[in-house]
Amino acid sequence: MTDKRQVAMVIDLNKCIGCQTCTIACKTQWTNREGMEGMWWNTVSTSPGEGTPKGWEKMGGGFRKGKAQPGKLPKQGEFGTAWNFNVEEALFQGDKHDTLGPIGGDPNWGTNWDEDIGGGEYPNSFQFYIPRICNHCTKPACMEACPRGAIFKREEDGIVVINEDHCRGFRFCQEACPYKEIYYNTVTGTSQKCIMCAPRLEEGVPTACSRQCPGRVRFLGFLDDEDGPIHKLVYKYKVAMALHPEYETEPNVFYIPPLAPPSFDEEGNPIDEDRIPMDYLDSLFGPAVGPAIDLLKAEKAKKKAGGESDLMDTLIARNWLDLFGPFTTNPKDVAKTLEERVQNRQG
Amino acid sequence: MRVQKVNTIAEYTDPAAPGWGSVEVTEIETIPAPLGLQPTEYIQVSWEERPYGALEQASLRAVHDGTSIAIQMIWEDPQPSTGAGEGFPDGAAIAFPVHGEPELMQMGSPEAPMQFVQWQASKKQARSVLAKGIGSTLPGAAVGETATGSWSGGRWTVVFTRSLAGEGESANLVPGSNTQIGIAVWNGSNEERAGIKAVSADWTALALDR
Amino acid sequence: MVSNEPITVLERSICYRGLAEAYRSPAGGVGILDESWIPPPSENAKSEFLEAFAPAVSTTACALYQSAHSNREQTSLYEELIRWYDHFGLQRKAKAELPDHVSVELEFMHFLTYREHVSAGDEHALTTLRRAEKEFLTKHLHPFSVSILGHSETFANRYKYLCLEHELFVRLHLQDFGEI
Amino acid sequence: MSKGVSRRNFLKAGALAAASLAMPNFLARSGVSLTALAAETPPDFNSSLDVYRKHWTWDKTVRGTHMINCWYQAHCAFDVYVKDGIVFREEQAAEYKQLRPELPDMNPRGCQKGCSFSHRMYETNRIKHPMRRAGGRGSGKWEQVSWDDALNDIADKFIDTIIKEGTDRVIWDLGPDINIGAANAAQARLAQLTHSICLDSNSSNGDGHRGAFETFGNVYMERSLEDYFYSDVIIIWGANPIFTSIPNAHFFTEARYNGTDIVCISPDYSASATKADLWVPVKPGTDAALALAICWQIIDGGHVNESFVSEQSDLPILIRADTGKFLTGKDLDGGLDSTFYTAGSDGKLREVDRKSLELEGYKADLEASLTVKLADGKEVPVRTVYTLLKERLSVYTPEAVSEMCGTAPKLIRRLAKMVINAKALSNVSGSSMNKYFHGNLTERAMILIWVLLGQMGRPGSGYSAFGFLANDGWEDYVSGLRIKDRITFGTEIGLDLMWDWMKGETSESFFKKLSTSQFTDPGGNLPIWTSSALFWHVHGGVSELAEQADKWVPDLKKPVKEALHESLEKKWLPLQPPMGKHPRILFHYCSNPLRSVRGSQKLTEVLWPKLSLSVAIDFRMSSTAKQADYVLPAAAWYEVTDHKWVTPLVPYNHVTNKAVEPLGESKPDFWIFTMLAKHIEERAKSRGLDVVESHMGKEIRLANLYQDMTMDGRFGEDDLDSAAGAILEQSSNLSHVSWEEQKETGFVRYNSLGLSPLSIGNAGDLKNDEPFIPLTHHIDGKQPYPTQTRRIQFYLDHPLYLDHDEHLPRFKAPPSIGGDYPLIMTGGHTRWSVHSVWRDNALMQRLNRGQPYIVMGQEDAGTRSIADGDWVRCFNDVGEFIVRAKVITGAQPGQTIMYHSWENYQFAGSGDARSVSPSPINPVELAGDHAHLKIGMLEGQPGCFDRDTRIEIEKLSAEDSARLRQG
Repeated sequence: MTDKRQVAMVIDLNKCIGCQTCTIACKTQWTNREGMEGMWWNTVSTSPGEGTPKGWEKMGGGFRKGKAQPGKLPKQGEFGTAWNFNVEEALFQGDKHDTLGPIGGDPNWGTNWDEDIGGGEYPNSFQFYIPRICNHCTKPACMEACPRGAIFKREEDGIVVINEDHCRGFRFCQEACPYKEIYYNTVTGTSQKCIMCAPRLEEGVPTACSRQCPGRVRFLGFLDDEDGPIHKLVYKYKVAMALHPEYETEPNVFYIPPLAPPSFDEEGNPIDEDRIPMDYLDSLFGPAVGPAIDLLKAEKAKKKAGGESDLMDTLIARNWLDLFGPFTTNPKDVAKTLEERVQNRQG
Repeated sequence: MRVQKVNTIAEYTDPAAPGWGSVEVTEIETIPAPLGLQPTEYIQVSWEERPYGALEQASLRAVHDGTSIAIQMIWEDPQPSTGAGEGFPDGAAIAFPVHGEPELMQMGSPEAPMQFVQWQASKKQARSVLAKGIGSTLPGAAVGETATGSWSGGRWTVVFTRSLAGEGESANLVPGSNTQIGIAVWNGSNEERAGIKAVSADWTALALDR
Repeated sequence: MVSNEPITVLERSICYRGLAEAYRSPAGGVGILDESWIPPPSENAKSEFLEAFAPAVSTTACALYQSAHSNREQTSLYEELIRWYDHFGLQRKAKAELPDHVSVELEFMHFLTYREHVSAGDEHALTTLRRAEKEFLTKHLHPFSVSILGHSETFANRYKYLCLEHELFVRLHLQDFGEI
Repeated sequence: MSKGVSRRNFLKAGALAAASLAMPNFLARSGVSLTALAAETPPDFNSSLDVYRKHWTWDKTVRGTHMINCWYQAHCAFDVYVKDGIVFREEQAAEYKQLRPELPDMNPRGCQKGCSFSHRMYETNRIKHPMRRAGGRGSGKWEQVSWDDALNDIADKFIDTIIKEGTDRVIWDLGPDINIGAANAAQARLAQLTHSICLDSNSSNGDGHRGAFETFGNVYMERSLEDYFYSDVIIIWGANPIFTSIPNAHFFTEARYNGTDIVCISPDYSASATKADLWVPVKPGTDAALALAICWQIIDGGHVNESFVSEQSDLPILIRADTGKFLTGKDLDGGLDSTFYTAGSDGKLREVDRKSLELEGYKADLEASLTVKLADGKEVPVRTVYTLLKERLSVYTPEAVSEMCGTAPKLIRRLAKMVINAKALSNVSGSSMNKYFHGNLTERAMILIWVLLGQMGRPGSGYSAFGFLANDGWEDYVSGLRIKDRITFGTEIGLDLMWDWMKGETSESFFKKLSTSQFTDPGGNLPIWTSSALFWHVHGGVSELAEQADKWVPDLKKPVKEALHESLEKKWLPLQPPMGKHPRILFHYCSNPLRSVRGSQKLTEVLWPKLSLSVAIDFRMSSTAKQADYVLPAAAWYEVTDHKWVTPLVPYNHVTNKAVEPLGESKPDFWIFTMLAKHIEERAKSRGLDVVESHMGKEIRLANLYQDMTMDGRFGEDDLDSAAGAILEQSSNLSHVSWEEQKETGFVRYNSLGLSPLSIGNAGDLKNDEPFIPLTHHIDGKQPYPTQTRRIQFYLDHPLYLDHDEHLPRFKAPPSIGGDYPLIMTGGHTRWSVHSVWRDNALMQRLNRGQPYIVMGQEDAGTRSIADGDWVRCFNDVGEFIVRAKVITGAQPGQTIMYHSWENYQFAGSGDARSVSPSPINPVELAGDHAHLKIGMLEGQPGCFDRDTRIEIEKLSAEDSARLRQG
């Protein structure tokens, strides 16, 4: 019996630059087949903002005091439709005034519509980027909602996978997931979601979103690997914490909360009042976020004074491969073929 | 409910076939499938305050020609949903016991399974499904099942056909003998799917002419 | 030859070959397809071909790439088609036309139907090949042909008939499958 | 037997006889014949899902990169995944070595654009066949033509133009994406063999770093990314690296964790400001005031590094009180006017050593003030540059400066304290400063901070301006590989340069002269360059937009047009073809001027009518290609083998390998230029032409053009690979690794700066296993700077600078370019494209808003009742355009941001973002007859300015927006 292990990820919001390379890496790896045009299994949004799908934090799902909570079914438009463009007319056949733009008129929402809008007021506005993928929760609301048992959590790495042969497209899972990380494929009539790059992990290759991140933002590894960075950041230093722990699904993607430059008083002089309101961060990460930020600031000050800091050196990760725990293989060196498509073969 | 003998069911496969006019109608009452029986807590919790399965009854007619049976089912549905894109399709199903005394509300049991033929507005082919209890539906044995539906004037008319005899774990229908029939209807525009549906409270006796 | 028994598998395969050649170049398909079906090319065959199928040249032209007729991204459509050809042991040549060009998809059907012809008697092979033909026609070639036909209505040259007969031929083949 | 399909005469009689497999596009993967494959039992198949059983499979991976000018964030090694001749995915190679344990490595590099290039490569706007316009220019009607027809027609027009009007009527509009590899070596060879003119696009892009040029006599100074880790204060100033240096950004976020203070100075709370430890808001275009306030805190607080400034800068050098000019040997004793003086505390004069900065213990009196007797007997008081500077800076107190730039006095003092106490101070440089009219004054003031503190030439300490690092074999290849070693290179150019060489000039100043000579008379078989900004202003009519410049720029001494003509007449700035001689043929190569030039609406109105031929060479349709007569399909970057220049930030030569065949009939650029030479030779022979004289009297051998182009057949049109290899074998800084191995790994670190005029200015020891620090040859090696005083020079005694009171750094408020309107249209490079290459890519657009938008703050939107997403009209006295509004919290009141590089055809209606930017020439940039203020490669040319543009924005009613969007 393989002992139960959990692959986890830590995403450092102080290093994320919102460039969406993770989003494109995932798109070109997985969601480029029929019916998946509008799917982004990895997204990056600017907080504060509506995020994607639009207003997902108000769409319910997850658990309260152990009890399942009803959720709203997100629409394709709320995820952001995949606009097509009138390239043929505008570039090759157009008369002078054929403007190249989305077919179907002016869009008013898109996957990254509120990029860089932020919150608060100048000069004390605030914003940070937050990447999201399926959290492969320890208590997955999607798995418990599916009447056909078509979703299962793999023993060897805790990855939550939909078996598309069993899925009838009921989408109770899409409603029940409090993070709204599940998409519906209108062509195959099945629900589809992030599979934590299981075929890559099985070959020792990091996930596309973590390996291709130019900001070196994502730590990847097993939660129980004590000398790995994830265990240290989550349990020892407690600077990596779950997003919306109150949803009670015990997500396995953790976030290092964002620091920010000082805000200003009336005359424009810097004061040491949090530019990012602490109550806003509490609403995202819970009460643990305050002490985490204090620790980050203290450790940075230690380094500035010339001292040592294991926490800072871990977050810096001077040797890039230290980010990825046991997954350090370059995909090009993997066998020329990755066998089964995970979705419909397991279980 | 009586299944009239005819020489061939070929003329009855079209929902609007004139032949149906002279076939005896049986009304089968339907009630919302009980919330308590929904297989997962999430479904129960999210449909607690939401009305579903509001259909009161459906009218059925049935004929058989010794080799296969055709069943016409008509029910009220002001808003047809073909389930295009993200929508949920309207649907209907006709169930028969395979063997033993399957409890209709429990969708049968391992010892007493039941088989049903399902029609969905979003698909052309019908589906044969075997159920051995709630949440345990598996693809059923092929019984040459077909289903064609058409909507007009606020009503769906669907004609199911299947062979009388079925190999493997499928419900056998024998001319001249009695069996039972149960129905289910999904209203797509109310996002009804899986266990959220209108069902006949219990089996209705079904007598096949010789 | 005009007669009314049904078309043989081999004839169907050679028709696919003729259609593929007709879409490949102005003088294509001449040796195989009957004139009553598609009139022979006139002297300015090249400009007729460009007039019909080069969007950069005329506003009424119809692109011969499936990606221009579907909102699928090119790279994902190429990948899927390459997997189809790969599944049946075929590999693209270095200087081959793109995998979603109508002549390449017709050529693939020419190959599958030819394989069906040489597999006569092997029931398992026949059902597998027919199932693959049906799925490839349903998912790719037939909707693509219907879209080409739609564009070709405004054609003023001989290619109007090619698109008409091509769609009819593919539709008849699809109807032939009934239930397998 | 299938039923249903009745036999119709599909087939011709007898067609069945030839009933065999005919498959031109396929072969059997297993290598057997197709008929054999058909006979095998087929694999089982039940649904198309089976096709996906093997999800991720590929035949091969090839090392590739993207041959585009990502500049500060350039370049990244990729693995390109190929299956069946199609590229369907790429992923970063991420195999860069860590230099030292305490320094982060460079991995993985790459960005969202590079990771989706295979998607861009196959998009519908890809050009697959040579096309000729079939309607009027810009009508969008095209006809497909063969390569032969296109090249013959172009060759004929090329020859007609040379014979009738001269070789300087053929113009190569070279965009920022030229690779200084084999591709553009072929273009450069063709240009120098035909003496046609290459446009230096740096000036019209506004990337000239004028302030650094005026101060160092050279713009090239950039460190390697690892060196930032030794800074304890990094100032992000005039840049937004979180948007535009995606693969580099982790060095800054990791340095922040390492205890370094990151300071971001920008008008808006930008993406880079969110990663800073201190954000310093400042009014757009007023950064000079802030910099000078810091300088005053340094001087006033007694923090000046006196030994550094005395040794390295002109601060101790004496200025005549009467003329405001340097005291020269000529003044004192009829000697040279290039001899300058400092004075010791004993009042005795000392000549400034022109050959070395070494002072051997001599201590100049920074505040010397004495009277000297000139050769003509006049008694003249002289004072040091430092004294004059001190008086000038005393007004820049925090309180006074707060009025100018809006930054609070306490914040200015805190920033100054941080800068003064820094052990190793560095800056992240971008190129937005020199897109402001007075950008040169801003940069001179910023540099003054670093020089006053002596923060230069040490680990983590130094000022970064313009980054450029290129192989130095390119010039050799372009000139026909006849120049083996560097010294004989001198003799090729001309004796006066040799004499300088003998006189102990540094190699840097030698190559500065060489780079200037390429704008006047290159000789030595090198291409002739001319400043693109001058070209667009004079021949393109852009200068007409600046007629009312004197209304916008208060202290102009004469109308801009007049100053421009004076500079051309006095030959301060060379322009080819000269004013009055119309250009006839324009080749657009790696460039998109109709989209990028400020005031580009003038080009189609004034320049295009003069042209007999406009040829665009590109892999995609663009705003410029739409107006061309011919569009020639260039192969994309995974379809060619070549290499590309980088910057010292990432000092690795990057190589792209041909992964797949070029799509359709597209061809590598190398092929296109070599074939054009062949067609010109053939057409010349058939027209009985042999030798023609260029506008400079050089023999143009049209009848042997192809022979010369290919160096007697050694590098024919299909020899791109060996040509690229030959360039590296000639390079002193890249020949330490074989070309075969470089193609294999895809990247190799430079082992020295090399002698290219484009890199030598970095003046440091670049080693392939050490971080790189620029300017150490001056700081440690005591080599003189290539300036008038051979020092870092803050005093410019050129008449233009004295007339405009810019002889010393000062603050000038940003002029209201475009008219007196309340909002300032700042801008910046976008996260979503490098130049315009990805701007209309569907994947990038879906992660953006799909349409152009202008960013504005909540307050300005509120007062104009504009909501996020509304259609608005942006206008001033020069033009207008319509666009959607994006209302954000971080923009400063009064500031709008029009991010860069939307294509013209993406704008609704007729205008686009360039229509409101007249970009008048700054008169001081017209200087050219000065010891170091003269034109050179990528420097010393007038810039382009759009960030001071003033506009008003009004909400469009529904009917207006419908009407205007028809245009």
